[in-house]
This record gives sequence, structure tokens and C-alpha cells, in this order.
Amino acid sequence: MTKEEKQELRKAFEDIPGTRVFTPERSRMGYHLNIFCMTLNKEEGRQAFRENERAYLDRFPMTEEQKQAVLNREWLKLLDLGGNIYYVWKIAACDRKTMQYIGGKMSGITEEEFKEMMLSGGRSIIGNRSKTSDY
Amino acid sequence: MTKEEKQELRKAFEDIPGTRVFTPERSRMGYHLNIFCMTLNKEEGRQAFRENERAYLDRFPMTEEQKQAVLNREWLKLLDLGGNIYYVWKIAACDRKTMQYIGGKMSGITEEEFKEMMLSGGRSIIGNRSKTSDY
Amino acid sequence: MAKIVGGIGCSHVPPVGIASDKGQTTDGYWSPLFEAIPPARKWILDQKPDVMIVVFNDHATSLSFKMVPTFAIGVAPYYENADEGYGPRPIPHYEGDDQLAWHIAESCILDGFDLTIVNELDLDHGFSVPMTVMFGEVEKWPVKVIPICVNVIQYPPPTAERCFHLGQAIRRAVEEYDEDLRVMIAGTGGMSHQLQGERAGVINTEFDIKYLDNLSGNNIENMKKPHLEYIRESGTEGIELVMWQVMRGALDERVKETFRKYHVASSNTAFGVICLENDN
Amino acid sequence: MAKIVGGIGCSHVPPVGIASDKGQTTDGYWSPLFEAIPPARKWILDQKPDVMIVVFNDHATSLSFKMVPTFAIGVAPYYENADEGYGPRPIPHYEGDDQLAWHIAESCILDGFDLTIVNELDLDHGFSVPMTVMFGEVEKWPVKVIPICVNVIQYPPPTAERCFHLGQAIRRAVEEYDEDLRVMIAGTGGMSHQLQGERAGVINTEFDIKYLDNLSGNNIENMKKPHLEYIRESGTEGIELVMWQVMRGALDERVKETFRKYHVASSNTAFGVICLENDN
Ligand SMILES: [Fe+3]
Ligand SMILES: [Fe+3]
Repeated sequence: MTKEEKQELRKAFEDIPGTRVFTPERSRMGYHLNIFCMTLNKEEGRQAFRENERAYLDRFPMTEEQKQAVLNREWLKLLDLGGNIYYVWKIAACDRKTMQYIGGKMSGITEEEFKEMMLSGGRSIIGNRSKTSDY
Repeated sequence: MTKEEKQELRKAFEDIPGTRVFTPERSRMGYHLNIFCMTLNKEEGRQAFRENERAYLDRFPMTEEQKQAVLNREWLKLLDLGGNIYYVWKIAACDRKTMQYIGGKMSGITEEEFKEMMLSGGRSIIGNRSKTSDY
Repeated sequence: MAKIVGGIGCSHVPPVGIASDKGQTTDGYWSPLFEAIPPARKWILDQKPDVMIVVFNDHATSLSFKMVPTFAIGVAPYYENADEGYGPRPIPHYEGDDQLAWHIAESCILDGFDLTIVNELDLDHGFSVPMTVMFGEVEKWPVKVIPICVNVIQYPPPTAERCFHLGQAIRRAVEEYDEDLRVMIAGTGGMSHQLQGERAGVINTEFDIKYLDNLSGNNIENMKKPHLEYIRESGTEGIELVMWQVMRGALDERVKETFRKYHVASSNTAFGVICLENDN
Repeated sequence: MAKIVGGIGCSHVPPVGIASDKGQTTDGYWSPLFEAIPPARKWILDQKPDVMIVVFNDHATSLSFKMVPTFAIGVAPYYENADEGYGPRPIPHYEGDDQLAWHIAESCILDGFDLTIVNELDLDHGFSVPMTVMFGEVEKWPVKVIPICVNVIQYPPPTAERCFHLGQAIRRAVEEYDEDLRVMIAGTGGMSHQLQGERAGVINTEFDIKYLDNLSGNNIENMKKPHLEYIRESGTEGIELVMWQVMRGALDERVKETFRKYHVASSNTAFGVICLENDN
């Protein structure tokens, strides 16, 4: 793949609406946020987090903005700050929420509405391929 | 690489004198032995091992033969039982021995003799390439 | 001599495993899926597989960003089910064919595939859900397994084409193995889904059906498709479909489709199962 | 645009680091080696490198058989010296060029190299000894680093040819990088040595000299040499020389040798250092 092709590719990723491809840039930005999320895999981590979220977050070298986004459960912002969906999801799982709940939250609808959308065939791809044209 | 070439290769490895290439077979055989050795990287591991070698070894699902070879510091046997030199070396390091000490032990000379051999150019490759011919 | 006796493509949506474990396979939501599966299971058992190679991805369960292998192969003699936060699934652990796995690892590395060799790996839903789909509720799995774990979470994953080539290398390795084994291979994950962002929930049925058709038709189209198109058309997590190309690469150039089920939606995902047998 | 401004081959024998750390560089045993090195250090600094890519192997320090990547690339912003059992070496930690490292990782994976991406890795003597040889005792390293870690402990390592091709892919990636950086690459390990077995201590000077000659002469001979020959001729640990092929692959087809030191023996090993610059 030539340099130009790789650069085209990156631009094309950004053209997909409502989508953040987990690129190296996002990975670098979100590393410690994601490592924090990974600790919620274990019961000790979940308990410590639930007991005092702020104190638990302060154990990790995350940015203040990232910590606030965790505390406020700002799902889209977490992605914008380098969170990876599989990692960020662990916060939701710790809250005993479903993937459809955060799917709804991230797309501005309720969990019920999200479920109904999925039952009726999912979000249409038409109009969702590109920010700059609506095929 | 064809199947035949791969099989030839394995046979050729066995033809090198005084040498155990760390093949998959050796790796499978020695896995838990090597993982035990790896724990000697940490001071806790070294202390626990030194305090009671037998009890420490019993924490690992190694074979009795492997445990005995560790207890008796039978270096060649450790290799024959699937030990990898970089892992087995950690036992020697824990004993505060040098690589030249076990080099000597494995080749039947003293540490001093081994050092002198290295200073005078190392073990000659001539006669040491093949079990079946002495080029 | 060992040989590849069939390939399976299979989504690995977590709730499918949960539904099976909780005995909800006949309730309204899950029945269309579980009712359709028995012929696939029968076909699989009819091939009398000894070993199942499962190409899957770990979902921040046993691996993390600390170390992200592009391709990892499990060479352990057994594997546990991972605890993904609510205890391990109440299904049997897995017996690995460590000897064949090592053989494949050695052969592929010498062939220029830069595999990571893994001796310990708890397996998450990416692995266990396809096993449930393929074999149902069992006391003991009727096959030994070889897990092949692919990075599809951190961009860039391997290309579909690289995955296909790995499949070819796996087949060569299997066919050079002296024991008389019947080996199957499953590519898992997909089909179209996106978990993240404002576009969460996107499903592209047309794309999925075309992908399924192409497996026994013009698979070159699947194989040559760049990441961009997978992601744009089938969602950020639809990229998992590259893992099916490892399976496809291990089969003959011509294959026959013997089973297909496509279902929208299981949770946030289009669910697909396909069975392929060699036709050369 | 970034470019590769030179390559270094360098053994990584642990006692060389210890001798440096203990100020024993002028004692009888070590003086022949350390006295010879200053011109190499001068040549390196004269190239004004911003980044040093160090191809090395971990020796059961930070990695274990639990997970054995064939090729791993560090993408971290910094690295610590590992504790190998007697405390970490008293030398500075390393600043990583994480951005360039990620670029190389992405580019190589898209080019069909199945790298493992590593975000945390304490570096052992395989990395730190060449840094000492190249830069001496410093307050702060004059370059950022990118570690590339190769499996040479578990058979099979990547072939010399695969290593060479990875070097070529790294060069392509570097040359596509927009920042104006001067990048050097070091292949480490070797030369002939065998730590294990009754044959421990084997040294093959003729083989080593030929290998060094070939780097600027007929390197195809080094690159096409099978594992068997490396192991038979230069010892089980002599196989580390495949890592020098990554360095060689990143240089021009024609190179000029600007420095060489070959010394027998450092501890159990033949010690070699060579500097190469592009000559096309
Ligand atoms: Fe998945
Ligand atoms: Fe080394």
C-alpha cells in the first residue's frame, strides 16, 4: 500500500458518519483509560471502583477529562478521548447495563427504541456510509 | 519448505553433537519446568525457593523427574527434560553461579577450564559440527 | 495424513451463549435462530471431525492493549472458559490438540507467517459461542480444538487477503501432518454490526448476503476487499469478517455450501452461520 | 521525510553492560573491547540520528513461553530497564518514538507482516548492552528508541530471509513518514555462541568473519542461510544473527562498512560490532 493510499484511507475513515475507527492515534490517546477499564474484568477492580469511583480512577495516569467522562458516563466522549468500545463497555457492564443501552445512549435513543430498531432490521446502511454523500 | 525438508531439518538438528535445539517437542515437555524457572526472576520467588526448594517445586505441575533434576542441579538432564537454557540459567543465577560455571558443568570441565578455553578462542567448531562425521 | 474436511463461518454474539446456558433457546426471541441450527450440527458431526481450528478474536478478556498479536495460535493441551465478568460459562473446558497446533505454528512461521505462540489463554465468547452453535449443549466437546486468535480490535487488523493466505498455510501444514486426522476450521465473528458511536446498530443485509454468496462463488471479492469497505459497509465490528477468510483460505478453490442461516438481529448483530465443503 | 542513515550490528553479551556499569572498561579483560569502540560511537553520532530502532530479543525477562511473539514492536512513549535478578542497570530509561513506532507497525501490518504491538515492555540486556556499546555512559540517551523484539529462543525463529524482508518493510515505512527524522537501525545478538549442552562455548571465527564480510559483500548468502546452518556453524545462540538481517534489509542493496571490531571472547560469546552506511 503506498503512502498516498494509506492517507486516503485515514481520510475515508473520518468520512464514515458516527464512527471512530480505533486508529493508532486513538490508541495512544486512550491507553491508560483503556487499561483502567480492563481492571474492571476482575471483581476486586469492580468493587474498588464502585466504592469510590474518583479514588479508583486516581490510581491511573489518565487525564482529568478522561476521568470526568468516566464519572459522568459520557460514552461518546469516552470514545473521543481514546476509549475503545470493548474496553469502555466494561464500565457499562459494571453498571449492569446492556450493550443495547449504550448503543442507545451513543445514538441518542432509549434502550427500548434501540432494541426495536434492531428487531426491525437494524439501523439502515443507506445514508450512513458517508458524511459527504447519502448513498 | 516441504514436509520432507522439514523432517530432514529435524534429523539434522539431532546430528549436531552436544546440542539440543529447543524444538516444539522440548517446549511441550518442559513448559511447567520453564515456568517455574521464570518465577525466579522475582525476589519473592528466589526467597521461597531457597527456603524450601522441594516445597516450592511442589507448587508447580512438573514431573517428579524434573523436580529431582532441579534439586540435584543436573544441568544436562534439565535440558533433556525440556528445560530451555535461558530459563534453566535462572536456577544457576539464583545459586549465584556464572554462565561459565554451568557451561563447564554441562561440558564436563571446571569453571576455570571453561574460562581458559574461551580466552584461547573458544571450543573449536572443527569436529563439533556433526555426530556422524568430523569436519 | 490429516486433512481439512470442511469449513464453518459463524458469528459469535455473546447473548447466544447466554441463551443456550439459560435454556432460553425456545423462547420467542431466540427460537428462530436455535431452531434453524440442527442441520448444521448434523452436517458437522457427519464429517466426523477430530479437531476444530477456531479462528476468533479475544474481546479485551485474556489479551489487552499491553500486547496485541496480529495472529496468535494456542498450543496448549487444554483451555478454560474465561470469566468475562459474570463467571465463566457453565460449559466444558476444551482439550487442545497441542501436537498438531505446534506443527501448524512451526510450519506457518517457516512459511513466513509471524505467529505469536500462546501456551495459556482463557477463551471468551468469541470462541465459546461458535462452539455452542456448532455442537450444542454437551457434556464433553466431541473434538479437540486449536484456537487462532486474530487482532480485529486495534486498527490495523490483518487484511482479508493476509487472512486468506494464512488459511492456505494452515491447510498446507495440516496436510503435511502424519496422523490420520479429520480437521475442520471455523471462522467466527461478524456479520455486519457496529457497537460504537452514533451509527451503532447499523446492519447491511445486502452486504452480508453477498459475502455469504461469495464464499462459494467469487470469494476473491471478499478477499480483496479493503478494511475501509468492510468497516463502511458492515460496521466497525463487521471487520471481524476478515477472520472468515482464514477459514476460506484453508478450503479448496471450489467449495459447496451445505448450510446457511442468516438472521437479523441477535442483540446488536446480524447473525450468520454457513457450512462449506470442498468441491474439487 | 524520515530516512535511514545507517545500520549497526552489535552483540549483546550481558557482562559488557556490567563491565561498563562497574567502571571495568579499562581492566585487562575488557579493555581490548572498550578501547576499540570510540570510532564506532563517533561515526554513529556523526550521522546525527534522532531515532534508533533496536532489533533484539528478550531472554525470558519480560516475555515468557506463555506468549511468544515472532516479531513484536514497542509503541510506548518510554521504557524502563528490566530487573534481570540483580536490579535494573543503573543507566537512563529510554524515550520511545511512539508516533513513528505506530506508523511502522501500521505500515508493516498492512504490508503483510504479522507484528505484535506492545505498549509495555521492560528492556533487558539484549537491548541495553547495544545501547551502551553505541552511546557509552550517558546522562540521557541522545536518541529516541523503537524496540523490535524477535523470537530466537523457541524454535522456529523467523528465517533470516523473513527478517531481511521485515527490514525492507521497516525502511518503506520510515521513508513514508512525514517528519524530518534521521533514523538508524541496530541488529543485535550473536555472534557465534552456544550456552547450552556439551558443545557449550563453541566459537566459529571463520563463520563470523564471513558473516561480517557478507554484510557489505554478498549478503544474500547470509540471508538465504537456513536455521540449520546458523545453529550448526555458530551455535544454538548464534541463531541471533538472523536479527542482524532486519537491520541489513533496511539498508541499500549496496552498503559501505565504516567500522568493524571482532573479539573472542566476551564471556561465552564471540563479540562483533559493525557499522554500515548506504552506498547507492
Ligand atoms: Fe467479536
Ligand atoms: Fe541474546
